Amino acid sequence: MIALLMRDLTLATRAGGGFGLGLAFFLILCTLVPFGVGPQGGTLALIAPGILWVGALLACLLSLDRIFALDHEDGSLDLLATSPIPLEGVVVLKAAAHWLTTGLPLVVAAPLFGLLLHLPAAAAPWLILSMLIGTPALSMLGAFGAAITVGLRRGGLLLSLLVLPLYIPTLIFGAEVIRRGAEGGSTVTPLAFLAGITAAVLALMPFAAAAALRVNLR
Amino acid sequence: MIALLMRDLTLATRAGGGFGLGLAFFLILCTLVPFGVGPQGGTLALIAPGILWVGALLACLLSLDRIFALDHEDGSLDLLATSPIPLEGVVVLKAAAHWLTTGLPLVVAAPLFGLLLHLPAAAAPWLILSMLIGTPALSMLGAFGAAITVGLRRGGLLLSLLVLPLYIPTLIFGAEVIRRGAEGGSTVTPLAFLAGITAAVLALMPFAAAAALRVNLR
Amino acid sequence: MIELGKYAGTVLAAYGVSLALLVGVIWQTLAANARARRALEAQEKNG
Amino acid sequence: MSIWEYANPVKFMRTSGAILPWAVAGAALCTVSGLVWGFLTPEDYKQGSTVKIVFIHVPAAMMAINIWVMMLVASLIWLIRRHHVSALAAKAAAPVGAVMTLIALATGAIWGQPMWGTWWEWDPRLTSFLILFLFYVGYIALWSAVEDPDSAADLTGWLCLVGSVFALLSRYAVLFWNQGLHQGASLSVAEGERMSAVYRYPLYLSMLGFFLLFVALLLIRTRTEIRRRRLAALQAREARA
Amino acid sequence: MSLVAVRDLAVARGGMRAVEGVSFTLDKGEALILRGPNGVGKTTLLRTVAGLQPPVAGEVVMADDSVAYAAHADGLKSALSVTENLRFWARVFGRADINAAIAAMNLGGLVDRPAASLSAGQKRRLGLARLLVTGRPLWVLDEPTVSLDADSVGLFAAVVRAHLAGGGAALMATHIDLALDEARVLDLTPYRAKPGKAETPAGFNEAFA
Amino acid sequence: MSLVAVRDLAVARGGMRAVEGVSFTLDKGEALILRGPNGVGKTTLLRTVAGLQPPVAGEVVMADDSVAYAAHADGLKSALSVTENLRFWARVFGRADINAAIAAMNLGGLVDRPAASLSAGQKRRLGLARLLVTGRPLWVLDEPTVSLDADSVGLFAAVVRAHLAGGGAALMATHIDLALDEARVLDLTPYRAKPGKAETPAGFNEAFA
Ligand code: HEM
Ligand SMILES: Nc1ncnc2c1ncn2[C@@H]1O[C@H](COP(=O)(O)OP(=O)(O)OP(=O)(O)O)[C@@H](O)[C@H]1O
Ligand SMILES: Nc1ncnc2c1ncn2[C@@H]1O[C@H](COP(=O)(O)OP(=O)(O)OP(=O)(O)O)[C@@H](O)[C@H]1O
Ligand SMILES: [Mg+2]
Ligand SMILES: [Mg+2]
Repeated sequence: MIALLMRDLTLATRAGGGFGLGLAFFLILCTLVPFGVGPQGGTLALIAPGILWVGALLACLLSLDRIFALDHEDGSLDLLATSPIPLEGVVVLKAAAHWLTTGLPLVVAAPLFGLLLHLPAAAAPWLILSMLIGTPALSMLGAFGAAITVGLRRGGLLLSLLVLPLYIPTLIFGAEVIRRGAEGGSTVTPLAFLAGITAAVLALMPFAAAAALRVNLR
Repeated sequence: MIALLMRDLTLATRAGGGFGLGLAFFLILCTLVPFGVGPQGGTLALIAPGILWVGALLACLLSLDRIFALDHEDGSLDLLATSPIPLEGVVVLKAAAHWLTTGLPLVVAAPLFGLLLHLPAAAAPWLILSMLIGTPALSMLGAFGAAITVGLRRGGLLLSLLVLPLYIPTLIFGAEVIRRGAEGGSTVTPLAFLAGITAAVLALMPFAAAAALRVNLR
Repeated sequence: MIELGKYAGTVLAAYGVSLALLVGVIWQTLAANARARRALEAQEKNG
Repeated sequence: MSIWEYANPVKFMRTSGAILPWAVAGAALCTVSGLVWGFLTPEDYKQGSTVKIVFIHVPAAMMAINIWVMMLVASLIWLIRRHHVSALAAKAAAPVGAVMTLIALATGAIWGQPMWGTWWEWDPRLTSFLILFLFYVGYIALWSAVEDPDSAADLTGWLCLVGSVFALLSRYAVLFWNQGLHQGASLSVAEGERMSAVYRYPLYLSMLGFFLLFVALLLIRTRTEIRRRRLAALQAREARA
Repeated sequence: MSLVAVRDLAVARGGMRAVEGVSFTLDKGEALILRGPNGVGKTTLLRTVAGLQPPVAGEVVMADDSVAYAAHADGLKSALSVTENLRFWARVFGRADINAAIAAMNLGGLVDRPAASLSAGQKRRLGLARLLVTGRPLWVLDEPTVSLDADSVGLFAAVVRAHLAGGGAALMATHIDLALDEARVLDLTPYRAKPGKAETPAGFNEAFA
Repeated sequence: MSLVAVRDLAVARGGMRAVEGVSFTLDKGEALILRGPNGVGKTTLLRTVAGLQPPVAGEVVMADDSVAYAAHADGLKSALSVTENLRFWARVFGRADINAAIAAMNLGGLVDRPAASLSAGQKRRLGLARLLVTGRPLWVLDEPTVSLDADSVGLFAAVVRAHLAGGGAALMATHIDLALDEARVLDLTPYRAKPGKAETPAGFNEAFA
């Protein structure tokens, strides 16, 4: 099983694998927003938690189609489905690889981008913590969306449409953690919800995603 | 030539053609931002022009890969390249079809989404005007990006990285028009820049895009 | 004519938009049904 | 007769054909009379004539939710028992549900302008309807994007399942995020605060009307889907022969 | 005991039965070539035997984990080297040794080349090596020689023959002649599904036709 | 005068010459079949003749607008009907009449069907009809019969023969036998490019080799 994870990580870091593209997109988005919103530090600081989370969502989103589509096209998915690894396991491993190559770099880089948006320093640890807890759910939900759309040519926009609404609870609690953290309030409740959602998603979605994959392999 | 435009429009409106997906994505984005930023009307009104423009950019962006990729995959592009229509004409027509199916609906729907973000009523006409003038440039620049990435499998994220920086001037002046319009200031300068960019892009990019297509057809 | 008071615009707009949307789905439903019925009949006649 | 037998397309066509005229007549009668009666009710002392909007707003809002629940049930029947008409009924219901959601949103927004002084407020009730609308749009888009009907039925079924959970989850998240302006459900509130009978009876009538309207539309649309599938099936058989 | 026994199998594609009533068994060392015109259902049958889609009727009896499936797409990553590609599939299938496969396919000189830089014939050899590292006895191959030249086809036949000699079995679909004379041939044309109501429809197209 | 004259042509793929020194002419009514092992450069040569990529050396002489190119992909949109597909291509090529093509390909009963619902053979016929509506005299076809069954191959040969009889010409690459006996065959193997410095490198791989 570990072989699959390692291969996906290797592929992502090879030329053309797209490692770092998500980060670059995140960066562009964080620079676009001040252009659109105007450079006033006060406004930016106010909206920074939201923009950072929305940016992470979108950066995640745009790399989702790589989760299964490449393996579908070159036939790897057929072979993986006939391999000893259960399809649910394949889903989990692919989501994990996606998180390691997209989610984790975002978590690490987010405080830096927070600086661009004048995020108060007090909020930075909460930013990292909330993204660390929340982004795995993004990858797993994304894997479900990718499994549903794997057979479609050019399903990118549809994928966004299906996945973004599923991201809403994570987004709400994630941004709330940062906001309360910045104000020095109690972050226990939103953090607990965030962790609960991630745990439930990680426990249940592999089955839904594997079911969708089976339909699309048919 | 008109045949190509008509076919693209027909295809977009048929089942699976993706018409309206861009609009739905725009709507989702306008919903996500308040979740991240918080529901206060005042903050939202402040950032609304920027968010609306960034949303339009992204909605455009995510539908770009349809411009050439489908025709490339099914061989239509090869045949179009050997047809009597010059490749520059093909680019213009495809960009026009993209604008009609993605940009124009965004322009029409933008005031409605402005309501969601508490955009002041005074700004609505400026919103429409700036998007009407600016979005054709988005489609044309997008066609250039799509031409560059047409041969790549799953080039979605790369496409975003190439195209978004090209969108920055349009974004800046577009958002500025709305902001000044909302405050009752003079919008002449940013409008002139916006129109100038669009005119220049429409005049020059077809050649660049056609050159990129020729390379990718090789 | 009944009196709507100062909110006439609001009430009429609400009814207008809603009825337009309802008529929209109803019309679309009937049109699609008629089209499907015709296409099916043509096919069953030829095939 | 078990309800499963309705899944047999031929039987469904026959039974639905028999029910349809009654559903159409009932829908027309109740909707029109409910709305007209509602339109003729006297002004509310607080809300003025805008109270008349409730006769569209509430039935539409109610149906918006109920239709999604019906789609969930139909999807489950398809996923578990594989009754084809069930999947088609879920598909047929979605656009009606989306329109009902739109009506609730539009009337609410128009109503909000005089009452709250704003077209749109990020109130939990309103926001969760917006989210419900997004789920409808995604569901419809997925149906139209997948060419193979068997895959489309399965995939949309799973999406409906997952979407239902997340629509509910979003509702609680939104409540946590923002307390709102919208009034609670008054039909169920204690006797003293109940909506006066002047408004209650026309409201019941138009709720029944909207429900019957949905039934009628659902039957017609399901019949359309069945015809389309039959046409495609005949063509597919010919192509293969 | 036979490696695989297919009994009265009906398979569906696009919501309709393609072929029905197909039965055969494959023992160690046997090969079966499926033939039939375009669209008769060869690909569908192979995918069903490989377990990628459920049968509509009938059954496929075999030991767990005995199939290795291959279609045109080879499951090779062009960014990875020959060794990396093979080692990955070997580990997925729970095996460690790839040297035997490399030697058998005469890939020794290419081990560090990225798959992208291989010629079509070399790619095909790598694809066959991938089948070897699965260690699975039953090969299910869909048009394995499409757009290969005569030399590559000969190479392919030799590999299949070696697999059979080693106690494996192979089930393939192809339009062209493979020069595998020991293989039995099953023409699917007579098994084409008859239109007509079946009690459990295979999908929408049958339920509504 | 000949429809196309190819003189001393060298073509490149992946930054390296594939074949060089190829010359031939095609007159009205002539067909030429390119053969050669995988990767020799058939596809590349065809795309160069069709004008999709520039030659490295030599020249392709023909009248403007005389080529219709077709590879495996047919350029058909599955969401459009048979008529819509054909009419589109006819209008792009500045022609109006599609009835002749429909009649020639025996597509009359299918005009309103979406292309998605056609069988493989019917799709192929539609693809050939698309060649007809271009009105171009020179057909350049890359492996036009890949994974087609014998019947469809026969149909294809008949259409090409009719095109030749009508004053057209055809240039094709294929591995299998097309039963087009009147066609000349050109094996590209002897023209394989020799490694060695050419004065103008074909691309990075040659410039730095
Ligand atoms: C777009 C915005 C709105 C949405 C999505 C919305 C949604 C709903 C829903 C779902 C219900 C049904 C409640 C139930 O019976 O459980 C409802 C009821 C109601 N809404 Fe709204 N609403 C919106 C805006 C408004 C506005 C602006 C007003 C007026 C100020 C309003 C007044 C009412 C009233 C009076 C009821 C009846 C409550 C009852 O008796 O059940 N709504 N709305
Ligand atoms: N995506 C699809 N949707 C609907 N029907 C399909 C699809 N793909 C194939 N079919 C139909 O399923 C049947 C069986 O197809 P299958 O691919 O198994 O045939 P095959 O024998 O492998 O043909 P070929 O020789 O062309 O590879 C055919 O009649 C075909 O028309
Ligand atoms: N994308 C590519 N990048 C680099 N080199 C390539 C690429 N595609 C093909 N080549 C190389 O170019 C040469 C010519 O390929 P071409 O496709 O023209 O051969 P072909 O004769 O059509 O082969 P086939 O019979 O397999 O279709 C081959 O040596 C091949 O390795
Ligand atoms: Mg096949
Ligand atoms: Mg070739």
